[in-house]
Amino acid sequence: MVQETIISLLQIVIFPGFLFFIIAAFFYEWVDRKFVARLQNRYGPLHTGPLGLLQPFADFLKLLSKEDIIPYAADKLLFSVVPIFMLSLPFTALFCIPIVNSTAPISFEGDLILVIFITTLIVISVFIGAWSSTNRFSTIGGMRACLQMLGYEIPMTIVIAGPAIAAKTLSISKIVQWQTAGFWFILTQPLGFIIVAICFLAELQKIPFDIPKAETEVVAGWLTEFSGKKLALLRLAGDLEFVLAGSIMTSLYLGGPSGFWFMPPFVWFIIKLTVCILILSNLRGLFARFRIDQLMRGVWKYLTPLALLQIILVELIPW
Amino acid sequence: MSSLFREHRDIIERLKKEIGSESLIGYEIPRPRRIWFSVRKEKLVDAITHLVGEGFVHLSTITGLEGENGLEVIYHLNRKGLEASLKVEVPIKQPVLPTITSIIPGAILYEREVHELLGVVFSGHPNLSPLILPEDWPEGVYPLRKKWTNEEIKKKLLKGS
Amino acid sequence: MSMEEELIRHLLKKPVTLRYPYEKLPPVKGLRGKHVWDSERCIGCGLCATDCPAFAIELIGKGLTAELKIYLGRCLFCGQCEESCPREAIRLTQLYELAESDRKNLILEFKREST
Amino acid sequence: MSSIIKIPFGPQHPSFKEPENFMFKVDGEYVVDVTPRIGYAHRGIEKALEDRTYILDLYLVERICGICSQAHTTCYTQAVEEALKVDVPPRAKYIRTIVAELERIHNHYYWLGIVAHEIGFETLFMYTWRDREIVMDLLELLSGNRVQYAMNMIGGVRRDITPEISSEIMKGVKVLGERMEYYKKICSNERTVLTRSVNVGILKTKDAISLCAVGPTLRASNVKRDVRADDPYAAYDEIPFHAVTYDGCDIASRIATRCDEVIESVEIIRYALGHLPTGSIEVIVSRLVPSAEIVSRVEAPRGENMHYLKSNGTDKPERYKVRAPTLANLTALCKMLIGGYIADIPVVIAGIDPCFCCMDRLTFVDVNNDKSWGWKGEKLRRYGIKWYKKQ
Repeated sequence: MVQETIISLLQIVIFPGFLFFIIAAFFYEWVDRKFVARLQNRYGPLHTGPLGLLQPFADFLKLLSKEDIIPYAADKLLFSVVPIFMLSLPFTALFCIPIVNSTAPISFEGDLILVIFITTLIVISVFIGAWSSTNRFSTIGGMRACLQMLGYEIPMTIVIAGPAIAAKTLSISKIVQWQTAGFWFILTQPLGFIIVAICFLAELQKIPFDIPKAETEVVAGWLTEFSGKKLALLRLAGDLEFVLAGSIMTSLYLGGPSGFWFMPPFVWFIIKLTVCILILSNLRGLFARFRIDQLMRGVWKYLTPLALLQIILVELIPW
Repeated sequence: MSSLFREHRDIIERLKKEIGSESLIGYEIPRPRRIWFSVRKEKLVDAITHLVGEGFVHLSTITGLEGENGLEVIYHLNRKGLEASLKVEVPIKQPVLPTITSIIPGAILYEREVHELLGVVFSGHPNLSPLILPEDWPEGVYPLRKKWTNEEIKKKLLKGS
Repeated sequence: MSMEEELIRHLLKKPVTLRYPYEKLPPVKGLRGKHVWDSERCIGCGLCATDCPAFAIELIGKGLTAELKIYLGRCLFCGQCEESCPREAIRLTQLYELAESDRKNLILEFKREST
Repeated sequence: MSSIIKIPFGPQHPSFKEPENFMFKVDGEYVVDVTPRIGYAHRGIEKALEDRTYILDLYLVERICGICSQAHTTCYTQAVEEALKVDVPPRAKYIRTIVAELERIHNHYYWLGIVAHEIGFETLFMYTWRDREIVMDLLELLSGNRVQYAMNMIGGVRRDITPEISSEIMKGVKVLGERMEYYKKICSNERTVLTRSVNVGILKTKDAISLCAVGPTLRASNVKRDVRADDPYAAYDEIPFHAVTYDGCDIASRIATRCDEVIESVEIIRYALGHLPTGSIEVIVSRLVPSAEIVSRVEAPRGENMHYLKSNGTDKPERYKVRAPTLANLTALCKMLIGGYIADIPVVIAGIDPCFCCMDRLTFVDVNNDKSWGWKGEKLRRYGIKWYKKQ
């Protein structure tokens, strides 16, 4: 009995748990920066560790050692809680993703809805952080983040419901199991995959939709007042979100840790996750930034109808 | 080349007819595509309106300088490469000139600059507030005047602060 | 029409950035860098000092015993001294790495060998 | 009338490379009025020019602006040569034209990168600035320095173009032309770039003329006025070329105008290198300049550059006035900003390719006396967003 608890404890803390997620977050930030750099014909991080592999970790340590200023007029309590709160959200969501085998550490009927709720909570905490730091830029950034959430949240939720309907279940693990038995949803719902990719770009505030953090207009948006340890935690939370977005895309559309050859499921999961991350990074290097009103118009005029069309298609095509 | 000079001379003749020969103090054509007039202060606005009518729509800039007898303000008008510079003399004690922003809106900034650096007051200018120098620049110090050499200005600034 | 195929094409190409301390471009022939002074040719006329826009050259002494002091901190490397010198006594070489840790090293003192 | 808010677009702002302050009156998302408050980089160059000799002035004039230094020095040396009644050898005129066109290419690549950065297109910014290195290397090869070329001298040019340099320039310029054609295709078809540049920062033809705008900003509003064609200087009267105009009157057409101008400059350089006359490249001139009054005009990459020289027979100018292109475009810029979105302010300001240190040589401040509480940095996005939420 004691053994299982230790193993499950180790599972939570070490392997598919915290340590793995943090390392994955740093690794994928490095992949993202290196890939976009190579797209733009430059090197990207280079000197810290082999091929600059430790650069994200070095940034994290540097920020930890920096002075941590709380603005005088800021709401002290909220200002310090938000980074910790924002860090915990992606962690909980990542536990619902099956990584090692096709059942996740937390898997119950309806964890898909929990994951979507967490993505919304992230934006809410962004707004609280921005509002509590009483800096003009951050309030502007916070407002923009909320506006942007109004835009992409609805199409994303509609489209994510697609695989759930097709697999007749609301648990990510069961969807993955359904796909290992059947086929990947990307084959039957390619439109859904594209829309989810665009919405995750908006959620992660990457280039085409990085209006809350547009440095040429709003300095650093809602991140302006955070510094030192808080900024380190927030950047780590951002990277974890990036991994979370990639893993949701893999588990819902690419069949999670399932592969037909000899390789163990975990390696398959890593390969698919890397592919999704590269897709998101590629999109990041491709577009110019939208204005907030163009984003809203574009999302409501194009994305939401397409999402509805996708759901109708899922209904019509039986399998 | 001579056709070019004839065209320049026609322009001068037309201007002379327009504002009367006694107020067109002098003119000169140093090289192709350059004409220099000097006009009496009172006839400035008529001369400018006439030239704008002739097609000199683009005002390159307004130069202000302190000549031997008083301040000189030169309006550089331009039409398709032909640069007509209109010089007006203003007494140093009472440097007032009518504004031409109503005729050429683009002149609004050049006039404010001449006002600030040289002290020429443009009557009728929408807002003749200082333009380049910092807010705490002492009153009455016009850097481009001969009187205000660098040491003079330094002394004034240090005394003022 | 997006830059997609351009991006992919550059994915495998070697990045353009030159990793400076490790890879260095050979300096161009006509580069205007550190000064070199030829004491035989210099007749101490002081033209270089008067024509220097940044007043970076200081002439010590007169005539054939003149010596030169060049303040690299102020110099624009415009090459006017090389231009105005009637005897080509002062020349700009291609040495462009002039960073110093101590300000005193930024002053080039050209002395004549006291024979 | 909803609340008019006064917002300073602060002197320290990420999208400005130089200190510049615009006071915006904003009605929600729309700009109602803008008053520039400039002069932060004012160095009193005109006063300094008066107490230096002509040779020292050459290098002071060259450093009015980082990018259009060749334009300023060409304008300056032409003025002094005209006063000295000295004729520059034809080979020097051709070399001046070549360096001026290389600098135009350099400026337009730089500008395209800045605009791409303003609208958030990082990749295009990286690519354009990578290709800009080609033209900077060419200039270094030719003049010994990447930015401040010091090619011009009173009475001619300092360095000659040897056959190897000329073939090197031919190769480099060919690549630059092809790359710019590619970027032009991108900027006129890429959807995201178009949404951020079409109908942004409108300057109608009528306003462009009445507010005396200059350069590509004017030519993008369908006014065919280019100093190289109208008032040819250096070797432009012997080199066939046509001024580029577009009628879009917005940022998209300004991008297209500058792209075409680069392609045009490539042709000019090719023609000039092909027909380079032989002969000496400089004439020795006296240091004392006879008294005269000269107006000299040059087409800088940003627009018409005008210098006025009054010499009095000594070796120092009595009065030297410089009017940089950005100064002329400033009133037009204010016109463009009014009525536009707040989110477009950085792009529109970058649209006229402002060189504040050029302009600050003499510039403008409008200190409005009523209570204007100065917010540090720029908070105008906040009001834009609040207005959106109410919408």
